[in-house]
Amino acid sequence: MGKLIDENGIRLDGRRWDELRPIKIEIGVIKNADGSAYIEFGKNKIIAAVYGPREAHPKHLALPDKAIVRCRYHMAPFSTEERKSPQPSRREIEISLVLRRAMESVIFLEEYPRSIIDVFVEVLQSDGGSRCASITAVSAALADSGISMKDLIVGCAVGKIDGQIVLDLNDLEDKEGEGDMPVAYMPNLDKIVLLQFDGIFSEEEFKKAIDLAILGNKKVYEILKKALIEKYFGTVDEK
Amino acid sequence: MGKLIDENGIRLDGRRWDELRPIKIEIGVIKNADGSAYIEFGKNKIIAAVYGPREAHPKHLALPDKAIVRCRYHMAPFSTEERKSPQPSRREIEISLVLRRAMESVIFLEEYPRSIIDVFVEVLQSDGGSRCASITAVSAALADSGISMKDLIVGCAVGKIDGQIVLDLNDLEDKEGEGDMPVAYMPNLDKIVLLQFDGIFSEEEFKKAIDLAILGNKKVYEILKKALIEKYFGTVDEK
Amino acid sequence: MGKLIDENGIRLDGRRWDELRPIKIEIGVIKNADGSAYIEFGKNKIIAAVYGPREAHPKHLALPDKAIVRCRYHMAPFSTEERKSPQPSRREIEISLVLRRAMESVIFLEEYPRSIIDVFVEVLQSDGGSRCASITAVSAALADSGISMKDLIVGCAVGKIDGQIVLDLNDLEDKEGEGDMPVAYMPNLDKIVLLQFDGIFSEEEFKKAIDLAILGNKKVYEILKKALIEKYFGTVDEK
Amino acid sequence: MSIKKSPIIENLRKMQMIELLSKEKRLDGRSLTDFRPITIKVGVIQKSNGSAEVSIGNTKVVAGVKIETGTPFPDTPNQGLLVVNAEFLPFSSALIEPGPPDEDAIEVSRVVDRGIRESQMIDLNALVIEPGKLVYCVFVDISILNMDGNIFDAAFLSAVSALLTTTFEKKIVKGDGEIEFQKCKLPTRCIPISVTSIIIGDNILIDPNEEEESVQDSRLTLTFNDEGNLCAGQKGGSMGISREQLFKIVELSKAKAEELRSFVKKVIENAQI
Amino acid sequence: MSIKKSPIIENLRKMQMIELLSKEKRLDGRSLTDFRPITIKVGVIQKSNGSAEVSIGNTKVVAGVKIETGTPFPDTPNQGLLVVNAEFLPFSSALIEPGPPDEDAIEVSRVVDRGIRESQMIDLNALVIEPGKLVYCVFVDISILNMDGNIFDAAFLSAVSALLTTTFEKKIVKGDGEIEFQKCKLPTRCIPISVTSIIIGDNILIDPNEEEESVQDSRLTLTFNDEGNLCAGQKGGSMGISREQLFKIVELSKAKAEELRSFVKKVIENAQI
Amino acid sequence: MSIKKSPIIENLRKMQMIELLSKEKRLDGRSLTDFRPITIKVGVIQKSNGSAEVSIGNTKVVAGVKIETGTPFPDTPNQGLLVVNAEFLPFSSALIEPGPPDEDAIEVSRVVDRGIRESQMIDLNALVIEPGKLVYCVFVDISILNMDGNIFDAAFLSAVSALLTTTFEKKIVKGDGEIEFQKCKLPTRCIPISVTSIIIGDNILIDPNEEEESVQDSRLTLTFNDEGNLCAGQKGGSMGISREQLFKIVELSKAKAEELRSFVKKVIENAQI
Repeated sequence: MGKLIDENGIRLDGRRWDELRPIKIEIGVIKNADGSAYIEFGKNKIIAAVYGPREAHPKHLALPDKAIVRCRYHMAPFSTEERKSPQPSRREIEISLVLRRAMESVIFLEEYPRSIIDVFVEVLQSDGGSRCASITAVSAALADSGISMKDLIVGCAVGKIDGQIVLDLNDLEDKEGEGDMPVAYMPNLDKIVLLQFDGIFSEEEFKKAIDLAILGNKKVYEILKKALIEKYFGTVDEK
Repeated sequence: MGKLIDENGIRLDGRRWDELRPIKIEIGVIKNADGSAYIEFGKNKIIAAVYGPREAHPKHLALPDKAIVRCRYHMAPFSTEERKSPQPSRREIEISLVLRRAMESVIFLEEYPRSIIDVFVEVLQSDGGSRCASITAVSAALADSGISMKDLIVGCAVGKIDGQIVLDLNDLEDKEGEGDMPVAYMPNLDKIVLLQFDGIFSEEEFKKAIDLAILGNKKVYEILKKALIEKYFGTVDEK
Repeated sequence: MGKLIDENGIRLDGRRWDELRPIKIEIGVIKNADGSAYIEFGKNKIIAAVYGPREAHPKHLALPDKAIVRCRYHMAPFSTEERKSPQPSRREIEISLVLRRAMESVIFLEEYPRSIIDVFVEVLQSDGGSRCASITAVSAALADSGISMKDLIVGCAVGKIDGQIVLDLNDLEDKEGEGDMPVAYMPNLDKIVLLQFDGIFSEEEFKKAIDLAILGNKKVYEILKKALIEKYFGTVDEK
Repeated sequence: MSIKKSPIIENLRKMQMIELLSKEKRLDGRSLTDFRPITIKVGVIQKSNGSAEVSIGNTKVVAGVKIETGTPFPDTPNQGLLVVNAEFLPFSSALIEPGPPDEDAIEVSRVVDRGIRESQMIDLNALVIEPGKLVYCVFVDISILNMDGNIFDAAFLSAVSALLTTTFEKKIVKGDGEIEFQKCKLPTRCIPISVTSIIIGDNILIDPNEEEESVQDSRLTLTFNDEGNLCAGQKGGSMGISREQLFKIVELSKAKAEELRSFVKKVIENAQI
Repeated sequence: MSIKKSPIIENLRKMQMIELLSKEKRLDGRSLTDFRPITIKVGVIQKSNGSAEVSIGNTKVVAGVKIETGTPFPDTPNQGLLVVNAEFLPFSSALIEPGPPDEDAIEVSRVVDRGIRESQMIDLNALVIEPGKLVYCVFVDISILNMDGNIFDAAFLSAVSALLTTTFEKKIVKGDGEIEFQKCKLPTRCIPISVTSIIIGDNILIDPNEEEESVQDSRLTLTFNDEGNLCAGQKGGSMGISREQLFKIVELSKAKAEELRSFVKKVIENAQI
Repeated sequence: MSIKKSPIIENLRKMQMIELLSKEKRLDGRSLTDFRPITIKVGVIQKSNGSAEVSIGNTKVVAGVKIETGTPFPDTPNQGLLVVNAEFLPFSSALIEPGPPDEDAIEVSRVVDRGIRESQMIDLNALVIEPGKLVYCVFVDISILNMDGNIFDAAFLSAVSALLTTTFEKKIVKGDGEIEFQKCKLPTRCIPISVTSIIIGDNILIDPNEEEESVQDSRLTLTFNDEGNLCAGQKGGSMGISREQLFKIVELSKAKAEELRSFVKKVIENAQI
């Protein structure tokens, strides 16, 4: 019996190994943006918004045959346990980069030559798995903006705690656990578009983790789909 | 009897409630500039200088129908009691902004499309009321440059010390007093173009303060006019 | 008898007053660059590389009648006794400036209108006289790039230790000595293109120092010539 | 941001706005002195010590308070610290570029800071742990989520609401030297309220939206304390303002501040911190 | 750097590359899983505590280690510090501009950092002088001298080789309170190795050169510890990757990491630090 | 600034200048070795510890000295600190842009710093309060108000004049441990003087104005101490200089430095600090 999973296989926050934290997605939260979404993923509270495609400015940035994607992932100073300096950290710069790459993999960039698509993510409150929650929010915001995409992207981490591969680490599990692996996924094209990890994984564990991440991502996808349908076609439920 | 005004209504530096500190204005002190002025206002020693109207550079800053005004208010490292870091502080950035706005209100911007007017203020020694002294110097520098203006602008603060509304706070009165209110004014158009304040003012006190500021500004205006006339038309007095 | 020169006139590292430290020059060490060179000069280990002439970018930098030279002298964080912050220091900025000026004196800039020539120097390990070693490496890199030059430039410091003018100070002599004078020289045009010094020199000492620097620079020139000839025409010696 | 070309408002629309103003009406149907609908949600960021999300019409901001320990300024050894910082998030408007705070963000920070500081809302003297050595530092960070005019009042309301609902773990040194942490409310003394108006021609409009601000002559932000006294003010805009207009704005704003204060009080009471 | 126009590879050359790939061949004659020739020289910077110059084909980097003293993080009072920093020197490619580290340099730093940290290569617990107060700080600075693809593995190899040959003057407090400095090797526990592959179409290419990277679909950098377990990974590139491709890359890379580790071991043994 | 297009001097004017030079005359009527009129006003900034405004022709600078306490460098525990900083104020020339100090401002700072430091003008050993812990730090800030050539000498003169008239409140710990503050002069030992010349063709011009600098081949700034020894030097300009020219400049400058020193002495004596 480990310290993060009890003898019945229950994690400290009451989840089983393959359970996600509660997720809530709201579309169209930033009036001025061309597309936007708000996600709560565990204690993560994140807004993503999109401007564009718009004319590249300064112009020398523009590419003749496709759009450029710019991405800023940023954490509000009050989003973390200790106040975070407003200046972008190296971590935020790296996450901006991996989010941008994921977006480049899914947008039909060739449809928007000489343009820029700006993607802005603000983490109002952070918890484990914030980059995965962010990518899901960005994907929702892109869908909301009407930009052509090959698929949606969803994100969800897996990890290793008490020697076991489990889905969707929270902050404590991320900190105390043995490994964390954020994965973003295009569910219809069945491709992984973001993958990072640290911690020790045997080859078997790695494979198990990837399969669990895909499983988790499919669940996230259902929630995202539901939010988009609710927004655009309405539903029985009150939102 | 308060600590800043004695029983005879005399302030620590010997002034009455409606008296200005000594003011000295010199026009044309920076040879290379298109217009310049030096002001001593109490212990304030400030140079303002203007370059322009000149071609906007980089060009994308230019407006098709009017000039852009840029303004930098900066304090020399040796201008304050403690050495000031040469990097612009948030206070300097804010004052640059309010000075710029005041200038935009008085210049005939439409006469200079696609141009930039650069206004630079350097505080060599600071005392209470430096932004008001600065605006007077800038106005003098603009006049010296020949740029078309609707009026002159003069500046002069009022404040509250020992519960009384008085004109033109010095450093100590600003620090120890109950309120400070820098006001800049176009004397011929009879309009207030800069107004900021902090400290507690009742509605009545506020009105009294504004009226006193206008009074003070009219006095500053006379001094500014005299300096400009001296410069351009000569006078009996030796300068 | 001083602390840096013994009674036989021998310096702490075994050299006489007019002896250089060992020098090794290798041409063409950076594959991607248009020209490059590596120099070991005492314990200095320095790479210089050149890109250009290439189109000026941004274009407003370009001059209609000649090339612009840009220069960055930078020290690796591990190049010094104490780790050096990667941000450029004021010293690095000044050396970049004096290196650039030296280069401007020797390149036929008029042959490359509207172009930029970028010169980058990285000090992997620093010792006394690093700016002189750098200039020699830059000159070699420029020669390697095929850019038209009026002459080569070589660099070599002189200094004053134990009251005596000596050639080519090492780190300790620079630190403990009474004066340091980096000199760069065009050997065929017989002109000094870089000169800086600090420390106390009488007029006589100054003249002696300059003459010694010229002598030293002529020795460095022989070594540089040999390295270039080896590179471009091959030699009997194994490199 | 400020020296960029401002978005072109179609001339027609502007003429319509000015025509309506002559009848004391606004494009969105408000009277000249009406605020747009205001919502305040407190406690939205659980990891902060206090927080509030405020909407005024489509303008939306969120403020979070963090309380940490720090060193007091040498000249105020017996006072805690207050740091106010505002950021226009890059998605708040099509015109914002990411980057360090520009002059507009700095102006918002400083105007909010002065209103809170000059009203003596926070009892900074109660935030000292060891005089001259260790004090509590109150960080108020304001993120502007969506811009549709009157950022000043939205920012101010969010800061005030967040501060009014701020709690923190206070270090108590007991008689026997034992240290205990005790959850406390931030010691506040009043509810300062800022009210922003603009002038267009002869008209005074309270709570301008972005379209209105784009044709403003002047802007004025006034902050009032509980007694109805002014405690901070800031003129904006690039036109002069007459003494008479100024005094009229003071009267209007004072009344408006009272209304807003009652609203904030109700929100805070319901929040039951 | 990243959002610049990538250098145009002539279409012909690219078609040739892809045609060759269908025969499992590469333009430079290598098989898909071959590394280019690797050279490692250690001890190249005498003023550093450890250093290594690494070439993989025309890609060339140098890493230097400096050990200084510093304050530990409050939450790890019993651990020394590791700081990894990479810079693309401006002469390393025609496309690099001088300036503070951009996102690509930061990514290299962070991927190398994670590989070293997660493999627990350095025994940070052995680098404490006074718990909570004074520890050794291990700075690994990586200068990229020439870019021709696969910067990640070159940077990682240089960092690891430099660390394996790092020595420093350790402060020893003796029983009688006397202080002595003693030259020590940096305490290391394993030799982590990173292996980078790219995917072009259905092909997996290990150790891509720049030309190959310029047409890559995806990139994957995997780091392995001595036991062959994965300890860090980073996907790059702007295309998705399938589960099957991913698993195949893991297998290929694991084998490759073994080979590289043997090579590094030999180099270090010969270096006789 | 440096890589901007230099202001175009009409060719005619330049030809005229060169023709005049052949007769050893200058456009402004000076002989080749004349300085323009120099004025030095000390004590102009009362809030500083020392200050001086210096004009050389139309070139105008002001220097202010501030003395504060700080920590000495670890390798010079028994020395106070000297920090020299120059700024080209944006109104000093139409070509200056506001911003952090560029390479030209840094060069001025460093050349002035070396001249003061190497001449040992300031007795830094007398500025120690507690060895290794607390020393006085002498900040010399130089603001360039108007540029018309020979910034170096104007900056140097202003710094030296400000330092020679600097006073500060020195902390004295008395025998009984009581602390007293006593107004002291900054301990100085000599009056270093810098002299700047330029070379145009075969001519050496002392104290060049901006027009002359714009066609210079080389520039040379030499600093001399009281004994007439050189203590710092800096070549500028983008052309080589011959050994013979160099030696001639040294002779000329040495004589000129003597003259200037007498002038400075007189100014300081009259100032009666």
